[in-house]
Amino acid sequence: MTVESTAARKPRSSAGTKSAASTGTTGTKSAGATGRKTAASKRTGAAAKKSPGTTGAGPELVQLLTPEGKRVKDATYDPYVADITPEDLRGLYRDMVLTRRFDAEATSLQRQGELGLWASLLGQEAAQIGSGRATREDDYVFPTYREHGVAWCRGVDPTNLLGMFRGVNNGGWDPNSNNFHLYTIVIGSQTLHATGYAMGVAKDGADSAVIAYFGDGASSQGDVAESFTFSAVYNAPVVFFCQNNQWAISEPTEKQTRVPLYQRAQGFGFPGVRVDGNDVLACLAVTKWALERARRGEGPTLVEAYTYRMGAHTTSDDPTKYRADEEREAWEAKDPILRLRTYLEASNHADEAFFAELEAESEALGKRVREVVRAMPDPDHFAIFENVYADGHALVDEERAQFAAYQASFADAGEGK
Amino acid sequence: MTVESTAARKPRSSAGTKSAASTGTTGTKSAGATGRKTAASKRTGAAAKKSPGTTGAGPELVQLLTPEGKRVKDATYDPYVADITPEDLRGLYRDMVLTRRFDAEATSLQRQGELGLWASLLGQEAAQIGSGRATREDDYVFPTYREHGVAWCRGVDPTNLLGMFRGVNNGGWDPNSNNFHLYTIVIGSQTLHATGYAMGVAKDGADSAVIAYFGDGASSQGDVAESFTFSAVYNAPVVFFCQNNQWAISEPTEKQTRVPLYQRAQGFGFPGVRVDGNDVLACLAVTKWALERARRGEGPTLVEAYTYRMGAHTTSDDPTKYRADEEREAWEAKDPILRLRTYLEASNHADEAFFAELEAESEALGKRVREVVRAMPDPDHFAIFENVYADGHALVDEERAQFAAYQASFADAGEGK
Amino acid sequence: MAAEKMALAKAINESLRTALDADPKVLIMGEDVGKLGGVFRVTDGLQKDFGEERVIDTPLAESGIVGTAIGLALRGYRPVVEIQFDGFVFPAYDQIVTQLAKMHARALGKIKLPVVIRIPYGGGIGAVEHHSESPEALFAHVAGLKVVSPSNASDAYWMMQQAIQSDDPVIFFEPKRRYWDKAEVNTDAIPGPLHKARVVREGADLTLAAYGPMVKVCLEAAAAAEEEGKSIEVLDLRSMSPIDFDSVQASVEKTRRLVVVHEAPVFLGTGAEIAARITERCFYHLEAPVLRVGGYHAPYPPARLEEEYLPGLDRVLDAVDRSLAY
Amino acid sequence: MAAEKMALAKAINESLRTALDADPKVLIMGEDVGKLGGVFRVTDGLQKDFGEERVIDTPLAESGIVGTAIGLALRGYRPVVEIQFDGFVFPAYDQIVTQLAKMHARALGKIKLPVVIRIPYGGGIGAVEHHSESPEALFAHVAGLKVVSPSNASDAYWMMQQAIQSDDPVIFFEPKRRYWDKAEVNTDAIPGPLHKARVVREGADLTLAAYGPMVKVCLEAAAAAEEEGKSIEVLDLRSMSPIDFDSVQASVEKTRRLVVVHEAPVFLGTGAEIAARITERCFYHLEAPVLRVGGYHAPYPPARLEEEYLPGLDRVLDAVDRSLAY
Ligand SMILES: Cc1ncc(C[n+]2csc(CCOP(=O)(O)OP(=O)(O)O)c2C)c(N)n1
Ligand SMILES: Cc1ncc(C[n+]2csc(CCOP(=O)(O)OP(=O)(O)O)c2C)c(N)n1
Ligand SMILES: [Mg+2]
Ligand SMILES: [Mg+2]
Repeated sequence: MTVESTAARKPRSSAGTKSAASTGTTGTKSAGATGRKTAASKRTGAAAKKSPGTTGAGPELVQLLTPEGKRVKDATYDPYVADITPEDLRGLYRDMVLTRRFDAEATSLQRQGELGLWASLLGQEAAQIGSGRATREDDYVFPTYREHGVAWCRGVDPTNLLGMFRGVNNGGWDPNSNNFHLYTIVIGSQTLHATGYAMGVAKDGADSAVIAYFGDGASSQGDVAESFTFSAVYNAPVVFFCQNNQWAISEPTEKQTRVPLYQRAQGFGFPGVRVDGNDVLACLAVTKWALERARRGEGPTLVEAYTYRMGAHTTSDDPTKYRADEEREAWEAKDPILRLRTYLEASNHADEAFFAELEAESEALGKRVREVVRAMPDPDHFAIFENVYADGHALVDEERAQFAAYQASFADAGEGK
Repeated sequence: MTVESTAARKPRSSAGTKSAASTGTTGTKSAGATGRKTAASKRTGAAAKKSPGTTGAGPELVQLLTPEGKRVKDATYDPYVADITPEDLRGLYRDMVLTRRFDAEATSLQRQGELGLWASLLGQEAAQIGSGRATREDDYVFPTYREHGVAWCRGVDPTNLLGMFRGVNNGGWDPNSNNFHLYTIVIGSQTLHATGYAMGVAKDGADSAVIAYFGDGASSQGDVAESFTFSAVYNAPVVFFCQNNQWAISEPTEKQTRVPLYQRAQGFGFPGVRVDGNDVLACLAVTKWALERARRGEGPTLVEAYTYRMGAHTTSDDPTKYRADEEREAWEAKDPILRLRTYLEASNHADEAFFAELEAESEALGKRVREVVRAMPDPDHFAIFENVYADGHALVDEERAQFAAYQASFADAGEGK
Repeated sequence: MAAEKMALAKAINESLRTALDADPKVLIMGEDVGKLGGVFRVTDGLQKDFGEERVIDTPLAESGIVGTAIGLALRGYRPVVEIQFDGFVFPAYDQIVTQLAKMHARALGKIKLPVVIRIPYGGGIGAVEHHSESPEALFAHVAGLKVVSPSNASDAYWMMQQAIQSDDPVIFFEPKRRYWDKAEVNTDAIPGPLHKARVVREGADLTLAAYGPMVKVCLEAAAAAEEEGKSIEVLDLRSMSPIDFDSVQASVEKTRRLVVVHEAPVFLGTGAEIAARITERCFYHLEAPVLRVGGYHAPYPPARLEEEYLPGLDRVLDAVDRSLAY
Repeated sequence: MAAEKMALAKAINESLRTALDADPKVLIMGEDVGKLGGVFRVTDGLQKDFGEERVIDTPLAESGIVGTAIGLALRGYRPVVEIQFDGFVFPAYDQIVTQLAKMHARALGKIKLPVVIRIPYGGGIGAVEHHSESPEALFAHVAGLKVVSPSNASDAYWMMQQAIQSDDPVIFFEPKRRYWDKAEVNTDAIPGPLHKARVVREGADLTLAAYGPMVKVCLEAAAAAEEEGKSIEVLDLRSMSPIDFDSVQASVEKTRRLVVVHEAPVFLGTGAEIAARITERCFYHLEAPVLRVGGYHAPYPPARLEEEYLPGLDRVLDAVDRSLAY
């Protein structure tokens, strides 16, 4: 059943709106009376199209590893992982496990009061590690606030990601040291930064590519559409990587679109593809393909990674208010880590020792994260006034001085006693 | 030649950017050195698509009357004009002629200093009359600032349109008396108002439809994309009518999109169709089709009327700065009025008397417009403070009183002397 | 219901419920306002009781939310829009400033725009960036909008009723850190005018003027000052557009000293206008310049610094002392 | 080039040309800035000379323009963005306020955002709606932005040079009705600091402070007042963020009276902040309250009313008289 057809069948009635034209001050004329039917009322029109639904994994889903861990062939995308070694595969597995471990640690640190908030990526490890590992060192990444796995691939120290969630800074790492931009909270806005950056890459004559992450909810923002327009018109080397994790806080994807999101790209003149976001191999292959299109000067691509947010939106969220446990359970069967593990084991690419070692590494990572976070100092009070401007500003100077005097007055008062 | 392929072939070089990483403070690493080629570098990807160009009239253009005035068949859209009578055709012709006459009068009134500005619709008469005549009385229209022909179809007194161009008001007619909203200048914003209005129509259970006009330039605005999303998700009975007149002031459509605009709709889950915007019959048929889809609860449609702005953007604009005369000449051969006249004459649907009478009516209209405009009084000074709020506002009251006192001080001073 | 003690968030919920019940044209729109009941649960249970056609989960696009609300208002509806947090209103700013605010005037009064935009605002809840801002001055400067903020549950209930009944667009700033503060709400009371300030504590030596979350801080400061023998009057402004200057003037003519307190940055904050206008109105009454306590000219800082950034008891008392020292 | 008389628009054009020549990272972006040279011809000829890669006609989407300019700045470019008219900056407001203004602080200084946003602003040209507004307060209130406006061709040239060289985002308001006013521009001069006010006429009895288009009106008012024996000092503020309060204070300590003039609405306009702060700084010097002359709390009116709406000679003189009457 397609969403479009459901929508089309929806009757024009208004639950709770008892009287159509009762109290409004403007424009409420009862127009129905003048309606007339035309000869062609059953026609749906030449340009109308049948679309696959937004909810299921239709035939359009690129998959290289089934949920059961079976490797399946794909003539288009296999070449992008043709040279992958067992070591590479173990590397991807390790990335996912460590990312999940880090994420779990952050969640528990939030519960312990060490972080004010955490946005878990649980369930999205394959989408992030697959795409993140597809990037080249000189590529540039523009994340949302949930790309902990991508940050990992870029070599960002995971503890750097915790500052803003602890409330000691608003990001604060150097985006240029790993070509990984700051987390961006205002939904969709980073897609334009990525596009502009990519325009700059093209101007420089470099063959780097840029990748912008965003969510299914973000796809509705005007900024995202504008980034599609700009990147298409300037043929910018940018990959739009949409993690459709089925939910924007409490709203299912149907509240954002009635056709699959990857199709959005076509109308802007560039390709879109939907990939199984819980299949790390497929995410790697499709993202490589898209990044290489960008490098070759073929412009933007939209990749929709079809995945699932296994946890709450953030630690402040309570998903029991809006979704059923069964949904989560169904997705657990498609777990990205389990899937690769099954494949590794079945193909003898990893032995017990590997898994045991990883387990130990994982614990060590958790421990380190815990320790670093607990030791993270509160910022100096004067940090309020730092970096507001690069070249200084008289008002900031004035207020900093007033603040200093005010602070000093407490010291004086204390001394006085 | 497709625009996409042109863009894709564009080399990554930067005219005028002599040194790629010289003076920038951030992020300018010379990345080219780390580039590597992949095995699949010739691949263009499964999802890449061939698109018709944006510039020409491709096979996708719906046309019922050729530029030479020949009636051609179209199985899909003929039914929507099947019952059209010779009188109807003469009516459409009359609408176009009178609209053009009104427009010319306004242009000359601007030259005479009676208007501050005028935005001419010259060349777009068929798109506006065809679509305008497709609307039903209870439908609602959200125009840009150029829909003088649509206003005409809605029964708005054309002199009402001149107030804002004369500078005596910012619109000011009652949108609800003809279901024709005020002209909107902030590009694209009215598409959301139309969508919201249509959501309301659906809530009321009415079978009216809503039509939102916008331009090729406007298609880039985030608001337009958001209106596509909202209308699709709520299945709102709205028709998006884009007059692609090839120019957004000085920018050709290629600066807004690299594929035809009607294709934009698909990615949002509703149909898009391109119609010959200089063919009044085709515009009538296609718009009727789209409005009836809306009435039947099938949701939004995008209609791209492929037309041409024969004149300047506004009377302030100087198109010789950016476009060649030949382009205009080529489009003159497709003139919407001439085309229908040829057809009317060839099929003996109109005689000399009709044309002569129309000529006289036309002159009378011009005269009336001239007289009304010249007699239009300047607004009362206190109008500044009127209608800022519906329920009043203390600050407005205070400032109005101060203004009155200040005005009175001149009178006093005058009396004193 | 009559009189009942309830939290500020609950009072707004009740007020919305009352409005939905009373007028079929009232709609609730926003991100997550449906099943979830909003991230602060202000719309909790409303979709369940009034259905998806009246309590509408929207796509994630603020310009779209406000833009379609305008269209719904043109059709005769009365949308109450939720913006999830203060820092996320800006994508809708164009629709608010160029369309919502001006359309009534553009139509020479022939159409009305009864749209309420609810914005949980202000800091003090330890949130991440964009979740703690106070952008009210950016709306109050714009003609065509009305801007209000309740400081307590009772006002929250009644001001929301009045905002929804208003035929003008109202930007309704909700002091999010006071959502859980309880107060008596009498739903049978007859409320005063929406834009009138209220003396919430009488005093003789100095006037503290505030609104929204800072009223409580000012009341605490006044209580502390009393122990030092200073008699402080506290004025809850309630409305930032229009501002009830008459009430401020009356108070200042009595106390001769004024300190304005808000969380928003001082520079071009509402306190600037109050200082300018009251100085003009009370030039010969003022014993001290109008002082202002507010945020600094800096982005809202990370949570661990917000206590330093936000006006608190000590900073208010410091300004009181400075004023009294003149 | 050295010293030459030129129109303000031409001075900006020359300044952009100089910057494009000097630094390959400088880009010009906006709607119609290429072949057309902008609707006011401020970028005339630049695309012809520097190519489409440096002088970029953008899609019609202001948020996209500013958002991609931010990305280009992150890549090391220095974009100079044109917003076609004041009233069309609002679709970009979110990118300006939540991203451009805050990104340097968000990164703890590790990245810089050298983006200039040029906005032709103000009224007096008989235009239709949205083409005559003065929204500078809506930017000056926001930390992280610098906001300036030249009043004459020479400042236009030099302030644009300095704005482009600044590593901070600068909102550059161009007084569109002065575009055709000519003045001497010496391109070899050494300019003063970007954010410093300048005394453009000395006087003893009262200070008129203004910026952009209103400086000329104030100078005319001062000349008219002189004939009545009043000695008026005129201060060209030049910068609205930061405001050079030291210079205003110095002038007011001398004249003891201040009137601030701008086209923007008075309510929460920059004059409010100046009045509040100068009253605090000069409480014992002021003989009269700081008075303000500006637009009303109403949408910018249709052209045939703008003369009544805008501060003109008579309204400024009226305020001067009122101040002197204290
Ligand atoms: C402009 C804006 N509006 C609202 C929000 C509040 N908000 C934060 S996350 C979120 C949902 C995002 O959903 P999606 O894009 O699917 O990303 P996900 O969180 O699922 O990864 C919302 C509404 C915001 N951050 N920015
Ligand atoms: C938000 C906004 N930005 C810029 C402008 C200035 N402007 C007025 S018309 C126009 C071009 C519009 O082109 P298009 O949408 O194709 O409509 P057309 O004028 O061709 O009918 C521009 C840039 C505006 N009115 N609104
Ligand atoms: Mg999501
Ligand atoms: Mg156009």
